[in-house]
Amino acid sequence: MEREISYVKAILEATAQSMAEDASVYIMGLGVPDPKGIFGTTLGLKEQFGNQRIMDMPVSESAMTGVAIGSAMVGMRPILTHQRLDFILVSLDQIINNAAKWHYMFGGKMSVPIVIRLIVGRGWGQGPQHSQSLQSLFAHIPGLKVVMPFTPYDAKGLLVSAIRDNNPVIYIEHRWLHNITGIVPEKIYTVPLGKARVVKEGKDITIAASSYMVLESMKAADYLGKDGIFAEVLDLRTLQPLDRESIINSVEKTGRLLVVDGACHTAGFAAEVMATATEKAFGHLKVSPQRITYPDLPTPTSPALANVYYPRVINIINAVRSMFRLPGRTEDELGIKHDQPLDVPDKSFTGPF
Amino acid sequence: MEREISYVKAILEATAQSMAEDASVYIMGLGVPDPKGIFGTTLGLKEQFGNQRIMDMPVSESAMTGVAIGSAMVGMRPILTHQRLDFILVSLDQIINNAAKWHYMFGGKMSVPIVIRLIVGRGWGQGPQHSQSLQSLFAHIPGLKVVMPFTPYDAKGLLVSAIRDNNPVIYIEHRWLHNITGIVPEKIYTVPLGKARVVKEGKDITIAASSYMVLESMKAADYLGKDGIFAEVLDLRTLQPLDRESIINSVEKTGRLLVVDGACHTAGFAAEVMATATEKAFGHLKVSPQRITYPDLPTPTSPALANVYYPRVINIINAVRSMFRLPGRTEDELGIKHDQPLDVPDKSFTGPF
Amino acid sequence: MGKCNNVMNPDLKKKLLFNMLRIRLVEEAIAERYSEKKMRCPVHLCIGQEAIAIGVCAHLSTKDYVMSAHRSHGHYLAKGGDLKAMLAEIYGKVTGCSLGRGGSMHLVDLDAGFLGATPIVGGTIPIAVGAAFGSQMKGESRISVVFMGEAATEEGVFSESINFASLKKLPVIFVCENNLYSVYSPLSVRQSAERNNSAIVKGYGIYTDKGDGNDVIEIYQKMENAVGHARQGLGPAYLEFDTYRWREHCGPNYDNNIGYRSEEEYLDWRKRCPITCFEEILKQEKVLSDLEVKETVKKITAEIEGAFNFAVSSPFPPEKDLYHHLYAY
Amino acid sequence: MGKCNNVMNPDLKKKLLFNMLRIRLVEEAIAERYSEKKMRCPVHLCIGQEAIAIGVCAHLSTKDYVMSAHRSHGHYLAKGGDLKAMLAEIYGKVTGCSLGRGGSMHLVDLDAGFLGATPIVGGTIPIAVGAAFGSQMKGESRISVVFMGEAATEEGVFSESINFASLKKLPVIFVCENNLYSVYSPLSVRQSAERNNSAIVKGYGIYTDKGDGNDVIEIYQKMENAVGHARQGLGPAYLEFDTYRWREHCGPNYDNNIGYRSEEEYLDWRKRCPITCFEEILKQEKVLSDLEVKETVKKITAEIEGAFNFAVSSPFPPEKDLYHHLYAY
Ligand SMILES: Cc1ncc(C[n+]2csc(CCOP(=O)(O)OP(=O)(O)O)c2C)c(N)n1
Ligand SMILES: Cc1ncc(C[n+]2csc(CCOP(=O)(O)OP(=O)(O)O)c2C)c(N)n1
Ligand SMILES: [Mg+2]
Ligand SMILES: [Mg+2]
Repeated sequence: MEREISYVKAILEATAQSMAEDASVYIMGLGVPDPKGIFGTTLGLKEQFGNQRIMDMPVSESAMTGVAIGSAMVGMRPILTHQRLDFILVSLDQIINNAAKWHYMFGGKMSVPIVIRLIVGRGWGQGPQHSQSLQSLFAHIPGLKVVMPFTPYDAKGLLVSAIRDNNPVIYIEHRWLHNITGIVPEKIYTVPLGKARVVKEGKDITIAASSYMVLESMKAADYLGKDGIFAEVLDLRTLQPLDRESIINSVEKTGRLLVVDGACHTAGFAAEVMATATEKAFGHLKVSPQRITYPDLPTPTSPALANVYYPRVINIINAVRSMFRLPGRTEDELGIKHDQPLDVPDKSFTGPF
Repeated sequence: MEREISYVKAILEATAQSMAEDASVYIMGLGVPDPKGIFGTTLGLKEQFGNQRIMDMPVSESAMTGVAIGSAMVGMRPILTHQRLDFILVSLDQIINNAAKWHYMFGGKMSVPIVIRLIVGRGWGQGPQHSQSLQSLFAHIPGLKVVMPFTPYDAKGLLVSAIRDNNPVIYIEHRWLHNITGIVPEKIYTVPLGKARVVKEGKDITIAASSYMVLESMKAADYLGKDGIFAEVLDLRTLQPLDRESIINSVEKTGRLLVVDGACHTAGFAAEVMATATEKAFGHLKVSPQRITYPDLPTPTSPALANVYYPRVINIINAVRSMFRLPGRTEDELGIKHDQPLDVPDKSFTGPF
Repeated sequence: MGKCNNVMNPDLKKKLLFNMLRIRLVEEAIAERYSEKKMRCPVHLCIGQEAIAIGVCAHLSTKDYVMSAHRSHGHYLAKGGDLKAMLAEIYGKVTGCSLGRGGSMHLVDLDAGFLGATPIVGGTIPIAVGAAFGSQMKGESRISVVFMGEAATEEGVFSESINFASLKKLPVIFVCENNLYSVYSPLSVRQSAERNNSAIVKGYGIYTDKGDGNDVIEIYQKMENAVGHARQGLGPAYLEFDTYRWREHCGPNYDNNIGYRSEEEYLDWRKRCPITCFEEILKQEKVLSDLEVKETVKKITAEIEGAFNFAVSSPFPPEKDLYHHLYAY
Repeated sequence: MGKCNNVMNPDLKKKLLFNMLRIRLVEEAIAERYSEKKMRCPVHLCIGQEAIAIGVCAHLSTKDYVMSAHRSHGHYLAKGGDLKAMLAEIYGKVTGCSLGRGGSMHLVDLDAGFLGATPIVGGTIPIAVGAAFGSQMKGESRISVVFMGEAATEEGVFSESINFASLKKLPVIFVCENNLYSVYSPLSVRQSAERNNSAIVKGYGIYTDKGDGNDVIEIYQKMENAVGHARQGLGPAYLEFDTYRWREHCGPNYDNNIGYRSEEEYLDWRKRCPITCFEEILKQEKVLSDLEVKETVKKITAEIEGAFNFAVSSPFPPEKDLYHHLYAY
């Protein structure tokens, strides 16, 4: 019952179990059946389900997205993977003009049950074209669903839901979550799309985050707790449809909101969460909602710059502290140590990819 | 001095004058030299500047965007046009991965001075794939500049600035502004990128809008004024870089903010404006900022649905009224008449495109 | 005109003719009524190009899939799409094939195997390939056909789709209607004179053929070969047919006066009308009588009249419909 | 190996050899030091593929433009890119050619006419075409060359770029290095066996040629013809060369053990090493002595050592640099 597995294994298991229960599910993407198996998330599937359902493809993301859509329209349930989110940009026409709109624009006559798995790169010099976080773009397109699981439990449950869902679902993984572990039931199960989750209860401030930023927020909340500030950490999990109710409930309780979004600042998803809270819970706000995001810059490659580019725990702590009119603290003061370089998530990550 | 010309003519004049002053400027796009000349915005240029600089192109938007970028890198200043914003989606990789990042990711060694003109369709059944407003997507990409002129004066001045700017500029026109007229100086002049403008002063509430929505907001402000509510209408003009100062100044003065954005709701640009105001002017806010947007739906074709899809003056009026805790009014009560169908901007617009 | 037509069943020939005629009459009726401003959406009429839709679809059953782009009325009708639902769609009515959300540029009729048409150039090409791929995975024996204008071959997704179809030997047939223009832009500003689509597509290992797009018999025969090829599991085919759009790119009018093409060119092509030329031949062959034509026109006209009445008298979608079908459940 | 090499100037031959050798030694030095974890960015080494960069760039002056993709070290160096700035870039230093913002996948050297390399597959192809186009508009007489892997020909933008280059008869040369794999994916899962890039590209009206990518003389000669063609204003060319990447797709190691390709295949290609084979020939021809090779290796090694020292000892960009160069002024 209390089995712990990695995020990667959780994705693999969700895929395998979904494919076992539904013969119409197939997965395709560059390198899906290769020896690395998309960072391990597709390893062994080929042996279990064969080359037809576990397939590589030409480096033609645009057409292959259309192929996925067309096959979904006639009854298949494709999972399309991209090893970096950045590669999806060549196929946005198919996603935005077709996948997202097909059901609506043809009056509900057809549906497009596809899952597109995107991996956000970070660290080890992934640089400007291999580490973009464009969740806000997808969340702005009506007809798409957008999920960003943080725990292995959710990685599995949300992927199963995404595969069973009759709509195009953008499923965004963060490379730095791949190796984290957590309790994951062995049986197939679902986590509903469109529901946020309070991952840590608190009464003083709501920290709303998604994906890898939830981890950073939880660490920050721990430190804050030591100083008597009890933060509630809300894992958004799904950006579209957004669980506005959970945001509002939490903010009504705490009266404060910090949004931590792993993406560039302007017109990022953090703004949506802030707007939702002010629109609906204005009377409960004790101070101005704030956000922590990446700067409005492409991701630089050099670790010297990337380390400044990405906000970290200390930035979250100090943003919260300033909302309580408390002076900023340093990492040293708080005893925050970095036992490995800032451009890797853990020791297992040694590049180059 | 007081010459009035249309928005279309203003664009045409800005283009012609920029081409006359700088031999490196050229314009390309589907139909640029054709008899319709991009709704008249390129008519006569071919005769003046020749086929080389006024050029048609293959229906290959992705490569042609790359071609524009490459030519800009070696000293040209291309203007690329798309008759509908929706067509740009096939070329987003070139815009996001290359044009936006080139200067930054190569350490400032090269620049990409291109202008991409996009026309937002509306009305006469343009439907789901011919009337998208995706300004929020572009505004989220660091390295791009995004302008949305409302007046003919700004259409000319901002286009001249965009052409002279050394960065990729997304210049978004709204089809329903093409025929409006206004005072436009004959000489070449610039309107600076990155500056909003108060188009109507007021003390009670700030209505921040862009492009066609400024027109709707001004009409609403007129009606509101009759009932003693004096709205300040702020034309954002540039979304990226955003003139946050003007937003904050106005909100500090009025204490209220309604954002009117012609785009879908979730993660739309309205959220950014709201977030900016609450972040920086929270203490001045008397009520919760609100927004008017399109619903999170693809644009339907049938006028019966499109007429409900697009918010109009009465919606703005009532949103403001509710912020003053005043009851809603009907169009009839206010004497708002529609002397032509709601799916056309004026009598000159008779479809089909 | 196709040489082998003597050996063809006269009933089939008449069917081809009358089906072309039906498309023509529908399109002309739309053109005529467009100025009433009740059809409030862009329309791309296929008058002059009817033979391709008919010659191609003659080989397909309702089980087979067809997709198209912006100029799709003919393809929809040739595949057996419901005329009433199409006209109601153009009128923006709730009885339209897409419940009024799509208009002329978004036709669909699943019962007829018409999987959809959308106006982003090239957009449906990979989707049709995907339908063929899904169908192949499911072990079905359907053919998928995608119609496109020649400009769609300039979009990169066309080449990508051709490559994948060839790789998987998919039963998909790409039908290109080369009408020389993309909106008002002639081929000369978009493709070099040396470009040869057949050679390009053959380079991907795909069966290709091309012919006269105004000769329904030639089209019928070339499609017969292509379909045979695909049904035997030998893979995709690419067919390109030369033809000409008579009216303006978008809308009901003629536009030879505005300068992008000449009246002579238009008249030249008009002389080669796919319908009247074929009608002449059938009459010469004594397969067809004036009376038959007259009666058929009458029948079709009545059908069209009825369909327009249906469309015009149908209700608009109610306001609350706006919010339906964002997501599938 | 190229038949006509007897007629070629021996100094030129040696230059070609030594230039290949220099790339090889640089790449091997990177591979060797990569495990120190100081080069903290993905690297795509071109060991085994050096001949193409050298044979092609031998015909270009600094005025001509070159662009490339993820596997660009060889192209950058062959075009005359600054070695120090490249290594500093890989080390993330402010003295790097992109000030440290780009790393191995974003090289540039404007003085050398190397306009840039980026890792989105196919991404730089239209940009190189655009550089040629801009250059043509300005009345200059430069050639633009874009290097790409064979997988890039699967991206739609490749076909679109070829079409436009042909339409405008641009002086651009597309050089495809076909090393059989895209990451770990063999050609067989990406292209049908019947696919023939030369035929495809010829179908667009473009001059094409192909050859042995491990034979620098053959490459040199084929490029000579292509460049001549382009410089005469006859338009673009597409050259495809077969070759093989020796090490893993990304990173410093060998990976023939992981299962996507066989050790035999690798050894077979290794036997055809573009450098040692050519060295053998030159020695047989008595054009080259062991001593010369030894001395050259020594010289190059010293240069590389110096460049690494430069890179390692250079400072990282200061924090505030992060905010520079978002916009150009
Ligand atoms: C991606 C994209 N670019 C541009 C357009 C505008 N457009 C609509 S129809 C059309 C012409 C297409 O020509 P062709 O494919 O030859 O079809 P035809 O109209 O001649 O039947 C164009 C360019 C579009 N709809 N989609
Ligand atoms: C659009 C896009 N899709 C996928 C990738 C991932 N990717 C990086 S290198 C590469 C292989 C490309 O193969 P090829 O062009 O043959 O070059 P090679 O690595 O063999 O030199 C791929 C698929 C990418 N960078 N960009
Ligand atoms: Mg055409
Ligand atoms: Mg390769």
